[in-house]
Amino acid sequence: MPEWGYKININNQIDLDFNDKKYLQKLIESEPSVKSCFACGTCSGVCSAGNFTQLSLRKIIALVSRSEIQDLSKELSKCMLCGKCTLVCPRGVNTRNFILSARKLLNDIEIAK
Amino acid sequence: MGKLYDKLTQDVHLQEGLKACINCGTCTAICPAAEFYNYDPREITNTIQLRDDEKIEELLKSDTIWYCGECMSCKTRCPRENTPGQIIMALRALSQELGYFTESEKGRQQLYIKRTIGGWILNTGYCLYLEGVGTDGHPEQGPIWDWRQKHWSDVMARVGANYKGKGTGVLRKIPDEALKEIRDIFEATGANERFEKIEKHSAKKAKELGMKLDDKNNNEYIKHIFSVNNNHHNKK
Amino acid sequence: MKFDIFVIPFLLGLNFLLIYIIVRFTKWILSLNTEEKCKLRKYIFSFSLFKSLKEINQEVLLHRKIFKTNPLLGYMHMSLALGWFLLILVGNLQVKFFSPDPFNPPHYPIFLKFFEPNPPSYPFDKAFNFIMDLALLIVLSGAFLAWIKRFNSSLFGMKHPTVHSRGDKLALTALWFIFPLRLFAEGLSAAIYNNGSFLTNTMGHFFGSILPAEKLIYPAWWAYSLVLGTFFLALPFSRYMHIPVEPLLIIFRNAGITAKRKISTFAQIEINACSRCGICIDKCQLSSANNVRNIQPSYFLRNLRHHINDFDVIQNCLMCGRCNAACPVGIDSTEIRLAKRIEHNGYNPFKYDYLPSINPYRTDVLYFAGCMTHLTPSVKKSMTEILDMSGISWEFLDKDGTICCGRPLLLAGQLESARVLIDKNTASIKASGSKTLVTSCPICYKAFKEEYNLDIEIMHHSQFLLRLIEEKKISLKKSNRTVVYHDPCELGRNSGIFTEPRQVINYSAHLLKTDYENEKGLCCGGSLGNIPITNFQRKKIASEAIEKMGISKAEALITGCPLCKKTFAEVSDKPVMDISQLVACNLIKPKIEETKKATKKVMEDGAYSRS
Amino acid sequence: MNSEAKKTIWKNYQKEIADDNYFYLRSCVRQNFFPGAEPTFLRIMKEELQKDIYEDPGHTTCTGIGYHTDIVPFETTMTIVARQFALMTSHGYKNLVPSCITSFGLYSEVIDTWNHHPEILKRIRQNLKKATGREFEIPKNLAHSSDIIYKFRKEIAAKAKYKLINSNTGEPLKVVEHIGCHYSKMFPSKGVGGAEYPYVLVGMIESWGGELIDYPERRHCCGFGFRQYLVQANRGFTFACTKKKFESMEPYKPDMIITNCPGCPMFLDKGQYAISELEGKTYGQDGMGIPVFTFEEVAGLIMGYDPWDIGLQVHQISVEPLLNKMGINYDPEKKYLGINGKYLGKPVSPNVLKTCC
Amino acid sequence: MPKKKIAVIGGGIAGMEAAGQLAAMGLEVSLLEKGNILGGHVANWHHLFPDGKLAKEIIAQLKSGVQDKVDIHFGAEVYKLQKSNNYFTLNLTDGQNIEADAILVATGFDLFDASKKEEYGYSIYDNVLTSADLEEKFNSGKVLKTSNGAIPHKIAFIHCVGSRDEKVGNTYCSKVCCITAVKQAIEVKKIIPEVEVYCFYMDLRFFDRYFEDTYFEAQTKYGIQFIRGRLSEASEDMNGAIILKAEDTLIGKPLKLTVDMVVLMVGKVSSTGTQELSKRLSIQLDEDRFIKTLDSHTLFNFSNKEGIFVAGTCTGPKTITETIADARSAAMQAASYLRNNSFSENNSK
Repeated sequence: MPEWGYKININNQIDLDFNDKKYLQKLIESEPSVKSCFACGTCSGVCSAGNFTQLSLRKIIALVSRSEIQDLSKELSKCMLCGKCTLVCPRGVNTRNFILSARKLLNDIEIAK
Repeated sequence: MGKLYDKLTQDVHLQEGLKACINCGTCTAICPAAEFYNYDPREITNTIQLRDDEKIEELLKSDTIWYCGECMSCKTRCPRENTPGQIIMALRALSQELGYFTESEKGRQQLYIKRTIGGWILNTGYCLYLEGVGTDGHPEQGPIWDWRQKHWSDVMARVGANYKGKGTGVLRKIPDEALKEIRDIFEATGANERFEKIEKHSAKKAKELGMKLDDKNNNEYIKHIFSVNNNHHNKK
Repeated sequence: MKFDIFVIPFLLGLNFLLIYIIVRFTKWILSLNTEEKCKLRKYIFSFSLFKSLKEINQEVLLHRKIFKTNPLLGYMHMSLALGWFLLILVGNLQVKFFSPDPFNPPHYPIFLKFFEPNPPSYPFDKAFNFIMDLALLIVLSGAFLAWIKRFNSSLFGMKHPTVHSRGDKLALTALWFIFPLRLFAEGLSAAIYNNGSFLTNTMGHFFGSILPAEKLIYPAWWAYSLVLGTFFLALPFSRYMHIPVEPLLIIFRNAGITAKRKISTFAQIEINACSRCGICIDKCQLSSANNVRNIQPSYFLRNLRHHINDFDVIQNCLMCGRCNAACPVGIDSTEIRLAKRIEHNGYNPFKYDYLPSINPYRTDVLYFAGCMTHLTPSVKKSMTEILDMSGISWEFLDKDGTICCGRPLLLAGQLESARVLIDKNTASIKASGSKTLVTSCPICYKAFKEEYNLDIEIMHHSQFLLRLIEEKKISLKKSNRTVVYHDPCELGRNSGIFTEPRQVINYSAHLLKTDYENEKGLCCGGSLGNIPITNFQRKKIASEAIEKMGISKAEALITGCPLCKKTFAEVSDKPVMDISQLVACNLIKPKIEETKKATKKVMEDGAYSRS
Repeated sequence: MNSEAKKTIWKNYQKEIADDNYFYLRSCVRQNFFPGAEPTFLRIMKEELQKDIYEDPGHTTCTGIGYHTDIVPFETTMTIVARQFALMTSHGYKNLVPSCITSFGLYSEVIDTWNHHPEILKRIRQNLKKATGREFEIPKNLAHSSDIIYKFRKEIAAKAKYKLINSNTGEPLKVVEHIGCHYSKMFPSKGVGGAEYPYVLVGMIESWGGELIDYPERRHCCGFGFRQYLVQANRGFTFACTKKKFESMEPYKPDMIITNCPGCPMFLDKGQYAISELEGKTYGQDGMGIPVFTFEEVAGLIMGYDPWDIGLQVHQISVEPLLNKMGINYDPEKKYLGINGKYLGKPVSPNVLKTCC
Repeated sequence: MPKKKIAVIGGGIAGMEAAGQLAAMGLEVSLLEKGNILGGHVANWHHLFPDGKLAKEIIAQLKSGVQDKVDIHFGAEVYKLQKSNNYFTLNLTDGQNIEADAILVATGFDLFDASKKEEYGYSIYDNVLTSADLEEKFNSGKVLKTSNGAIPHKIAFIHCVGSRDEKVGNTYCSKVCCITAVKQAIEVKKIIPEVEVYCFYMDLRFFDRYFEDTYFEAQTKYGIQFIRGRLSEASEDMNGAIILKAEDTLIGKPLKLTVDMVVLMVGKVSSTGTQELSKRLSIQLDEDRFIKTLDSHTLFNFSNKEGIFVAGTCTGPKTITETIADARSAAMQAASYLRNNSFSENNSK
């Protein structure tokens, strides 16, 4: 039997039927204003960290609202919490509290593992 | 507006493939490559539309443009009559033209394809000619393929093929004059030129990587590009 | 005979209290780390100990601080503390005078009038009785005020007094009754034996005229002893623990022991030293602007004392420090809050390995705009213009993007992560070899001052601008524009920089006074210290501050913090300017070609490009 | 699901298919993997339908796979295509019938490009003339060989010996159809029934007695993706696609799969083996696979041709259970015989996937 | 001087409003409606954005403007027009002839035929509805249920169906679908509070007053999820649930979602009525098949033919408010024209 040399690829697709929504619920409880994000991207535009690396809070919020939390903690760990995004958000989302809660949540999940 | 972009626009595939993208994502939604690779045809289309040469060069040197399977499902759905699949063809053509394809793992595979498919076309007139191509390189062809390889001509004859025969029929010998015409066309229309480019740039890359490469297909470099996979191409 | 059964409650209470305090204090002293211990030892055997004694006298007995802020309240506290102190002190002296034997039981002076109803005359007996009555009167006046305050605190200028727990209420009630009962008992005794002075006698005869004194006197002594006992028993578990702890706090503090970044012994002492007087509640703008009244030190510290970790309370604070400034006991509750946040949020630090190492040109003066300044290009623009005009050699450290100073992370409790950024910046600042670091952001300034150890001069731009003016590097024309200056929390109260900004303003405009200068400065609401606060609440704080400062009289509001500027600008109908803007627009420009040169450099720096 | 509504859509996509005089172009993939399929097709065309269908020994690959692996420039491919057209023209034919879906799509694309860019057509004519001295006409009618079978499905049904019916129960067989992506996804109007609900195979299934199974991933690519299969390192993609399709059709318990593309049946057939080896999963009854057929093979079967004449022995998934269901009489013994009854020996049986006999 | 006559073609809200206004201005108005009820599409709607007012209330209001003031012809279609010096004669299919000094065309729009988006499976998959179907269900007053009688747990609204889509030949935006989707999503949430609602959009176009607030409320109060990606393909699973494939373009990944019910926000297309009539009155259509106006800033009520005025959605998608306003201005233009006001001549030159 020759070596096959490959494995069947995993699906990259966001599967909303499969994703567990409970984390999203938790985050919404800890920072309800995140519900009003309309993905304008102002936060990503102004981001201090974004100056030096790929970091988009807009995208992070999108990922969370699809309950796509895998390797999100890596993304979140890039944030310096400087708070510029909070100041510019046209929908008054309390981004810092969102980030902090998300970090905490993901940290707890990792600990749980 | 940049030089690379201008080069792309000369390619009829781009003219046919890119009208004006509204970033709606219908292409990515049903793109098999987007499902199983870190790949987003919409983003690529948009990148080209932005005419940002820096980003385009990045693309030409990346694995990204080599993920597409050219099933062209994207063409069916686009509300603006774009065809990301054709945009990819233009990018791949340019990447080979400029020798950028050797900068990425997936791009380097072009040499293997050129040597096999390209070789068959020029030597046999068929783009596949599989006698002797065993399950060592194609395990998924399974035990039945081993059986067929073992009894290739017998099975061909049994099911009414005219294997290597004169005249018409399945896998007949294609007459030399026909083959000559094919080669002349290849010479006249730039295929040979592309073949040479693929060889030349691959040789350069093989040297760079310190790998052996000769005109056989069982050398280090060919084996490498045929099998290597850094596993960063899709979600773990 | 010097004993009667009714003193037992008093004795029980007293002994329990003394034992409790001794045990507690020794525990605390033992729990100090070696460094702190030797600090304390050094201090106790030094003259500066007397400073502490003076302070104890001023704060614990006379309540100087409260007097300053609120005389009536001050008097109330003083009368209770001083009066009671006198009763004890004089009572004991008195006993010394007429009873020969050297040892008297502790209850003897307290219930002297019971044991010695009609003593043989002794030196100064009249005087003693008089002083004792006077002291009693003082205490009673305090107690009386305390009653009134309970029922109508607004008379004492307190909008929102602390809502007390049951334990506190019990102790409080006990306290209320102690002195009226003493008066009652001694009064009755005076009614029978005519042994009182101006107060006890008069009151006594009044009681006697309406009550059967003989029948009531013994139960009265019982009652007096009981409430005393009760109060002593309740004290350690109530706010009144602050009475014994405050002197200890003062000594520790003066010995240079602090609560930096963790709930240390000192923090424990501070927590116990809070009297829940509630002064902090009215000072807190979350209370005044948003009716949030469960997070102020009064409650926050009570939580900690009862080991309640309410994270929302810990998080929901502007960290503006107005409570600290007002605290009569001088508790630094923000530091304690920070420690709690670190406990909660200080999990595995982040790497920030994506950050580049910035190597600026070597230069004398290094300018660090800071994240927030990049959001207010006008500040950035003014500073580059001024610095270029001044002709000094300077470099814009974070021109192409800021590595955050780390304070926002620290305020959120992510201390270790903050360190990473601190090291990053330290490296590039050191690389510049500059002698002076100038920043436009008070948040960064405080961070540079307290979290970094850069052995170079660190200045807020207001300080540096003043220097440029005084060294005639730049010259300003004084406009007749009237302005109001707002002290940013991080710059003023939290870093002690009050005068320089005002001096700079005086060079270029007319500065109007407000009721909220210096220490009293208001928070703009933009604070990075408060994490859960909503946008709406921030706006309310900002508008309230604007209104209180009375901007209407002025033509512009000047501040020294880009964050304050941005926050105020959203709600102010008057222009809000950074001090650097004010300077920039009053610069006396040198001759054209020089200006050209200067501006040209600015252009090359691309300083305008992101403006 | 309302199939009546589908019919109205099908009505909008009735392409014209010539009814005789075809110029036939073979498929490289089909010849290599299903060598019995094209002979079967021609046998039906000539013997059963008495059609004139001509093949020129000099026709070659259309370079489709080279083109879609991007080693062959469009210019070259167009000229090679032009040469195929020239052969047709030289024999006086106007109706082109490729056996390969990639070719079919490619011819459609080339013709479409020429319509949009006459200057390219002009240049290609020159290229061809210069290189081969040949001249050509664009086919009047372009139809895939499955279109032809579709056109004559009723005639075939009339002559058929068997139906797509379970002979034991009388129930119609549950048939899944798989259309090659390049059949109508690029040019919906060029395919019978369009891109979303292609009718070309459905028509055969219906008129041959089967019952169509529509399943969520019906439209998904088989996974070939040209370079994605050809290079070993990329095959994880190929079989991920195949797996997705089977996972999606599994609950419907289909009896068979019918395809019109030469490549897809190979991937659906061998793919089931690959998945069974890599992940231990099989999709057919009792550990076997779901048999996969080319439309020619199915047509041949119902005409009553010998399964081994039409080449079903080269399938990895055993076809016998289905043959039995259909009540076809055949000789299992003859499966592994070469010409004049020479026994060739049995293939090894796979580790997981069950094969029969 | 005899009363001037004007014929208003189309009994939708534009026609009714215009007719009412013209009558009020003392003209002799005949209102021609090919159907047998007034109100056009609005008559089929339940609640209206942005304030949830009942459609029937609006119709009642407009009716009061025309009842007994205007001569209304039901089942009346124009099949021929004659013009002799500024005087029109309209031959109706019911044999009558109408004479008029001017004509006001208010023939409205048709809803896009969703089955043209084959990949969405409308009319093929039982649980794929259009926005109009949903309004019908609202009107019926019955509980919202799937084809197999279950209460839906997940519902998806698909924006831009038949709008902004070259494949179906409509390149324009239909204007009202975004806000309608949000309106209906909220209504569904009100009926079934525990239902998960998703909106698939390309851009959200909340251009008008109160629209953005409705959107904000949908997000914050009703927790409706907005996914930026155009639906690419819908397929039915064994249980009749619909599997949706789109890209979440804010993330850049394909997305799969199975829902119990899909609502297609069908766009507005030029009505067949409009297109037929344009031939008969020989007035010009634009590329989008809506009637071409003399210009789009000031002369938007003038057809290319003198004496023929246009109002409402026959000149392109409009909200109800815009339609009413347009109808009023058309009535005013027509009236001033009939008073031999040279306004129209000058401008139409």
